[in-house]
Amino acid sequence: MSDSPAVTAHNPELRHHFADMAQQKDAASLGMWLFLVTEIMFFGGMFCAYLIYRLQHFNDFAAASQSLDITLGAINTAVLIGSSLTVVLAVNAAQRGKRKLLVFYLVATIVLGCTFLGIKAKEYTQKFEEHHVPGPTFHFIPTRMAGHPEQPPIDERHAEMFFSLYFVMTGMHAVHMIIGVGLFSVLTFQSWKGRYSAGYYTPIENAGLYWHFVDVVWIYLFPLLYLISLHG
Amino acid sequence: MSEHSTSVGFYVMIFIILLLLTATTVGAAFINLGPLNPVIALGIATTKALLVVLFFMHVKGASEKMIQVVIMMGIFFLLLLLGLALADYGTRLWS
Amino acid sequence: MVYNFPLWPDRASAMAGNVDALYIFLLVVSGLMSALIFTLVLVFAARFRKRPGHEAEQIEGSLPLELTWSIIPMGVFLVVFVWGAVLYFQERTPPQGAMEVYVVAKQWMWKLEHPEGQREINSLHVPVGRDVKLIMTSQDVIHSFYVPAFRIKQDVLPGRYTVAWFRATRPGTYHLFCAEYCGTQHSLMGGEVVVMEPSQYAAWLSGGNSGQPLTVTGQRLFAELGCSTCHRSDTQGRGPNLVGVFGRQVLLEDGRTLTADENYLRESIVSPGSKVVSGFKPIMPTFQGMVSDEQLNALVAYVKSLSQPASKSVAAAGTQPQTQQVQ
Amino acid sequence: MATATLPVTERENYLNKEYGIRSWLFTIDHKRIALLYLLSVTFFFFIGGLFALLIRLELLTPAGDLVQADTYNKLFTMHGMVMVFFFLIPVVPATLGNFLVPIMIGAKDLAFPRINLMSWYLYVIGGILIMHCMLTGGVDTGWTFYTPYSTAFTNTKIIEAGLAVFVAGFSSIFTGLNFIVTVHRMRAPGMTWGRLPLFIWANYATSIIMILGTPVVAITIILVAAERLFHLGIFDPKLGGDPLLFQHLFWFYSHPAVYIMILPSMGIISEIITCFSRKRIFGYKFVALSSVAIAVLGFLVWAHHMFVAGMSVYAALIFSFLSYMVAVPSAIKVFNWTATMYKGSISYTTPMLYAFGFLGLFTIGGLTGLFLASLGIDVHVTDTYFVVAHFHYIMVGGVLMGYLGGMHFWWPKISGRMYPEGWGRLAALIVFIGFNLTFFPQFILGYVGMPRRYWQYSPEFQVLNVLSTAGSTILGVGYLLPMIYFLWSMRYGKQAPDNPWNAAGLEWKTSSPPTTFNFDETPVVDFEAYDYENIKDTDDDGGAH
Ligand code: HEA
Ligand code: HEA
Ligand code: HEC
Ligand code: CUA
Ligand SMILES: [Cu+2]
Repeated sequence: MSDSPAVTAHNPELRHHFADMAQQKDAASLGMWLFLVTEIMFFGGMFCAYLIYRLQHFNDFAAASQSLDITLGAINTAVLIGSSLTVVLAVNAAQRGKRKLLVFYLVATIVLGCTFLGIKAKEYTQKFEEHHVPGPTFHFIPTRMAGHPEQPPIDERHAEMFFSLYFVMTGMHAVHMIIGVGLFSVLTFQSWKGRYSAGYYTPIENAGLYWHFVDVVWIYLFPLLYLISLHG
Repeated sequence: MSEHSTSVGFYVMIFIILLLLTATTVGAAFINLGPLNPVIALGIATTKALLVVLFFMHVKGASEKMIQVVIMMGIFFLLLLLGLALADYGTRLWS
Repeated sequence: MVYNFPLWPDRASAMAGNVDALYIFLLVVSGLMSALIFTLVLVFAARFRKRPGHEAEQIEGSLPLELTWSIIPMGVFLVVFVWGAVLYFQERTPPQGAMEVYVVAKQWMWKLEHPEGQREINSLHVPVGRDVKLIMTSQDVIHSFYVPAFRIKQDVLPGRYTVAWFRATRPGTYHLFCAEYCGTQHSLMGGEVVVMEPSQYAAWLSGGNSGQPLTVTGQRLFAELGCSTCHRSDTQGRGPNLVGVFGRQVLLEDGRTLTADENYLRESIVSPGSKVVSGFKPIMPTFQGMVSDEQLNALVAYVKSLSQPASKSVAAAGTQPQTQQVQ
Repeated sequence: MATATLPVTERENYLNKEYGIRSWLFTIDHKRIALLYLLSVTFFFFIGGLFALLIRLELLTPAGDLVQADTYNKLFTMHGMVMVFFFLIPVVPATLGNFLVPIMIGAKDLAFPRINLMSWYLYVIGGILIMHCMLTGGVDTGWTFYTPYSTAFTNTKIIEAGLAVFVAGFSSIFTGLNFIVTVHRMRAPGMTWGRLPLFIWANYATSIIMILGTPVVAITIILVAAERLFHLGIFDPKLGGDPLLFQHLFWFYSHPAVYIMILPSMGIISEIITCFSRKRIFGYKFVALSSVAIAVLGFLVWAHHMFVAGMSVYAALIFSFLSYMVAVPSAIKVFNWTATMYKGSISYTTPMLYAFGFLGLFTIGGLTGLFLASLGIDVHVTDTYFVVAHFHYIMVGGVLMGYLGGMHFWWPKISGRMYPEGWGRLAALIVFIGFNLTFFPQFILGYVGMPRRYWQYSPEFQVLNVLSTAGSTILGVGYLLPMIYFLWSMRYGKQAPDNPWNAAGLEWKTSSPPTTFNFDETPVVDFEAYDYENIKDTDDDGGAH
């Protein structure tokens, strides 16, 4: 059944209040995009805070930023981009009605998503051990002081603020990843059961959009948090 | 409407470009270019984001205008938030 | 007006009249505008009421009319905007040579300190006719210094200075309110501003339990905290010479220039790394947490006094040699 | 529902199709969800109103003799929070909007009926949280949550209240999203953008604000909670942060939010004035597009709440200027409504009386907004009762009047019954008088210098405060009346015809109450909006005597 051509009029997935499948699909995709716009603004609030504080406390932020692990960050970027690829291939498989391929790519996405989260967890643990987690145990000695004795002393509070923003931003991003992994798990199960076909795969497509969006957020987080302050 | 079975090869190509850009941005970060560093990093990030949005999210080609309007609206209001907030912080020290 | 039933606030500062003038202008404009709209609505409602033999006449709209009632209000708005902005800049720019009172707000009281060292709580005595500049900070949450009779209000923030000023024009006692919600006793965090004839004020000054002038306290702290080891009044110190910094354009290491105001001095002491003066090494230690808000005020007052013409400032004259002594 | 026991018509409609609590709690019919919202929103209105009455009672005397200072602070905080987030923001879109948006554009339902139901559940969860929060101690920060008081000083239930607002916020995001998609994708054949009723335009513009603004306040709440729970330094100056950044982020949402409140009511007014003047709206395009203009420009002015907060004077200039620009589209609307009445055939039904009230009170509220937007004046009147009067004039005098007008206007459609017209007019009059008595004195109080959020005040302010308190009791009666006679009419009211007002608009072309899918067959629209030229009016004013 997965290969049956798109039936518009009597598709069992057609909801009562839509005229046809095309209208239903258009509505769903517009809805998804609007939701992504709300997500832009949601992350936007944090980007705004980060931007302003970085401009205000440039040195402290730079020093704190340099304690992040660029290698792990870069690997994670690659992992996430990879998962975006598997998602788009999953959508492609769904379009072509290839059930097994679809399931395969969905599982691959979940695996990559979990890898990302695993690496993130490792980074968090490192931060925890270095006492870079804001709170009473927070302690920060800039690493570069050794090479550059001329560097201004660091205001620890502002370094702490960098880590506050780091944790909130990557944390909210991770929450979105977790939600995404959950979503894909459900979709994998449903795909396995043969719910999606070339005639109806909107949920896969929309979950894909969501995942790509989360990827885009990371595409900005990575340079902003890890990269742009190396010479600060 | 979206009968756009873009080939698997095409997606893989985009993927490889994205990886290359990631490598570039990491590399560029280690060269001291002064104020250009953030500009380059954000420029590359925006290129990557565009690739994802246009090709992975199928905004190019398949989608209709409305989706593009929606995206532009999101970006516009984000810039508004950043811009007007900066209007305060940027001018606080003038006097 | 009935006693104790005021419909208009006292007008006791130089700004008050100006604010009232704009307010009255706005009252007249909006009065006319509302009158126009209410009359039209009522007249239409009466004249075109539904009755037998009367039928509605369809009218599509009219571009000229739309333009008229967009552009005319816009013009009025522009006038009000410019007028309000001019007032605001007057309200926000303290004149040179004002008497400076340091204000520290905390839940739920106002602590005020006169340049001569008098301290007051919840009341402020000022002479009539003299510009008074308030340099304010808070020890906890946001408060707001509000004297309705002067038409001034300014939020008072923790961690930085905000500034307000007024020139009292009529002797009397006026309300001082806290206008930004600050917790349980917000409504009790008030007091009074007592405006006195200059002679009375002088008497009050000499009468009270006067402490040391702020600048003197500041000078003492300047020595005690070791500031003077780096900041010397010649060019030999490891830090910049602080004589004359206040009010000057400062060139920073990262290329920005800014005017050294109270907030800049404060930040230079609390967080010296964030704005490094060009040509100096960032070696100044932070005094964050080592000085209280009052001590900070004293230090700032002292550094400022170094920039006042010697004749005007009592403290500065006596200071210079002493700074040299420390060297 | 009382109607459940007494079928209104012989025909099947959305009310009598199914019975039982489950048929309501699991319904995905937008009309039933609208009624669920109506119930819950009304509940919160009375909660908020109860707090208001206690506030006014306390302020009867200058001394703080009725309640403790802490209690008073919690009262106005909970009043503001309940009224803003749980009443005024959802009130029109989620009730009348939910009911009418699909019908007015000729759709069977909203685009995402299940998300619509989920919105209501989110609202209810938020409501339960806020009720729990109130019953176990409440919050005392003011509805604005200003830091660092909220993050480091108060020991009341910030997190829980924040969570409540957060959840309710998502409810409104999903409502907005649903509306936008519905308007774009579900219009009946022939229902072009140029033919949309102005109520739809207004809700569409509102939805834009909802989806763009609400997420920002959501993340701001998360940051506040994080700072409070984990001492993440973001806004607290002790931790190196800047409290003004909180204010920027908060007002980035909360200023546009005031347009979330007013725009749908403006939409209602356009419907009522055209109907009872028997006229096409004057300048359809201008009224429609001014809604969108307000929605967009509304995002540019947020920092006019911060003129004395310590921000840059130059930024203050920008924001003051832009505040005046956003007033222009409001002015356009007011003038167009007035012009619509010209040469009309005007009847004084209850909805029309509310529309008159709206025109007058919104104008006064808006004009005093211009005072506040003026930098020089705002320094004196900010955080005084002048501001309190300003926003009550718009929110109670404007939005609430519009809403009540709309409820009367569409009640026959919603319930299938007429409300008693005489009582309706009486209540409208009482509300108008009580309202002015309550809030007009507050303008004077504010300019004389009484700060807001004051538990005790200086004795010379008492006379005006007594007037205000007196007014609020009258106002309370005015609001109770419609409650009573609406309930009464569900059982005893005259049966409503399909189109009691001879009004234009698709909603009047279906039965009263409508069937589950609104129309027996999808309507085809071949007429302009407010086509009163071609609708014959009878001498019968619906239920009017
Ligand atoms: C629905 C709610 C609503 C609406 C629509 C508005 C509309 C406006 N508001 Fe208001 N406002 C609030 C709700 C609202 N406000 C609330 C809740 C607060 C306080 C929050 C808090 O601190 O708790 C507040 C506070 C507030 C402040 C901050 C005060 C302070 O704390 O210092 C300011 C300052 O600029 C302001 C301005 C305006 C302006 C310019 C408009 C304009 O949009 C008004 C436009 C309308 C008109 C102008 C009337 C019609 C026009 C004409 C008839 C034209 C003819 C006129 C002339 C030619 C003069 N408002
Ligand atoms: C939508 C918004 C809305 C609405 C409708 C109202 C309605 C009213 N408000 Fe409120 N108000 C706000 C929003 C609103 N308010 C906000 C945002 C604040 C700022 C809060 C802050 O500072 O943080 C505020 C603050 C505020 C204050 C200032 C408090 C202070 O600063 O110290 C006052 C004082 O008079 C007041 C009064 C009133 C009154 C008398 C009404 C009346 O219109 C209410 C009339 C309604 C009734 C009287 C209910 C009728 C019911 C009964 C009679 C039955 C009794 C109850 C049961 C059966 C359960 N409000
Ligand atoms: C170890 C030396 C040292 C000590 C001790 C020191 N400073 Fe400084 N200070 C500096 C240097 C170096 C600079 C210039 C670089 C900078 O701005 O950080 C400076 C800059 C300043 C400035 C800004 C001056 C300008 O020209 O803009 C002020 C104000 C200041 N210090 C005040 C103080 C005060 C008050 C104290 C004592 C509480 C103090 N300093 C203690 C070394 C010191
Ligand atoms: Cu201090 Cu209110
Ligand atoms: Cu506003």
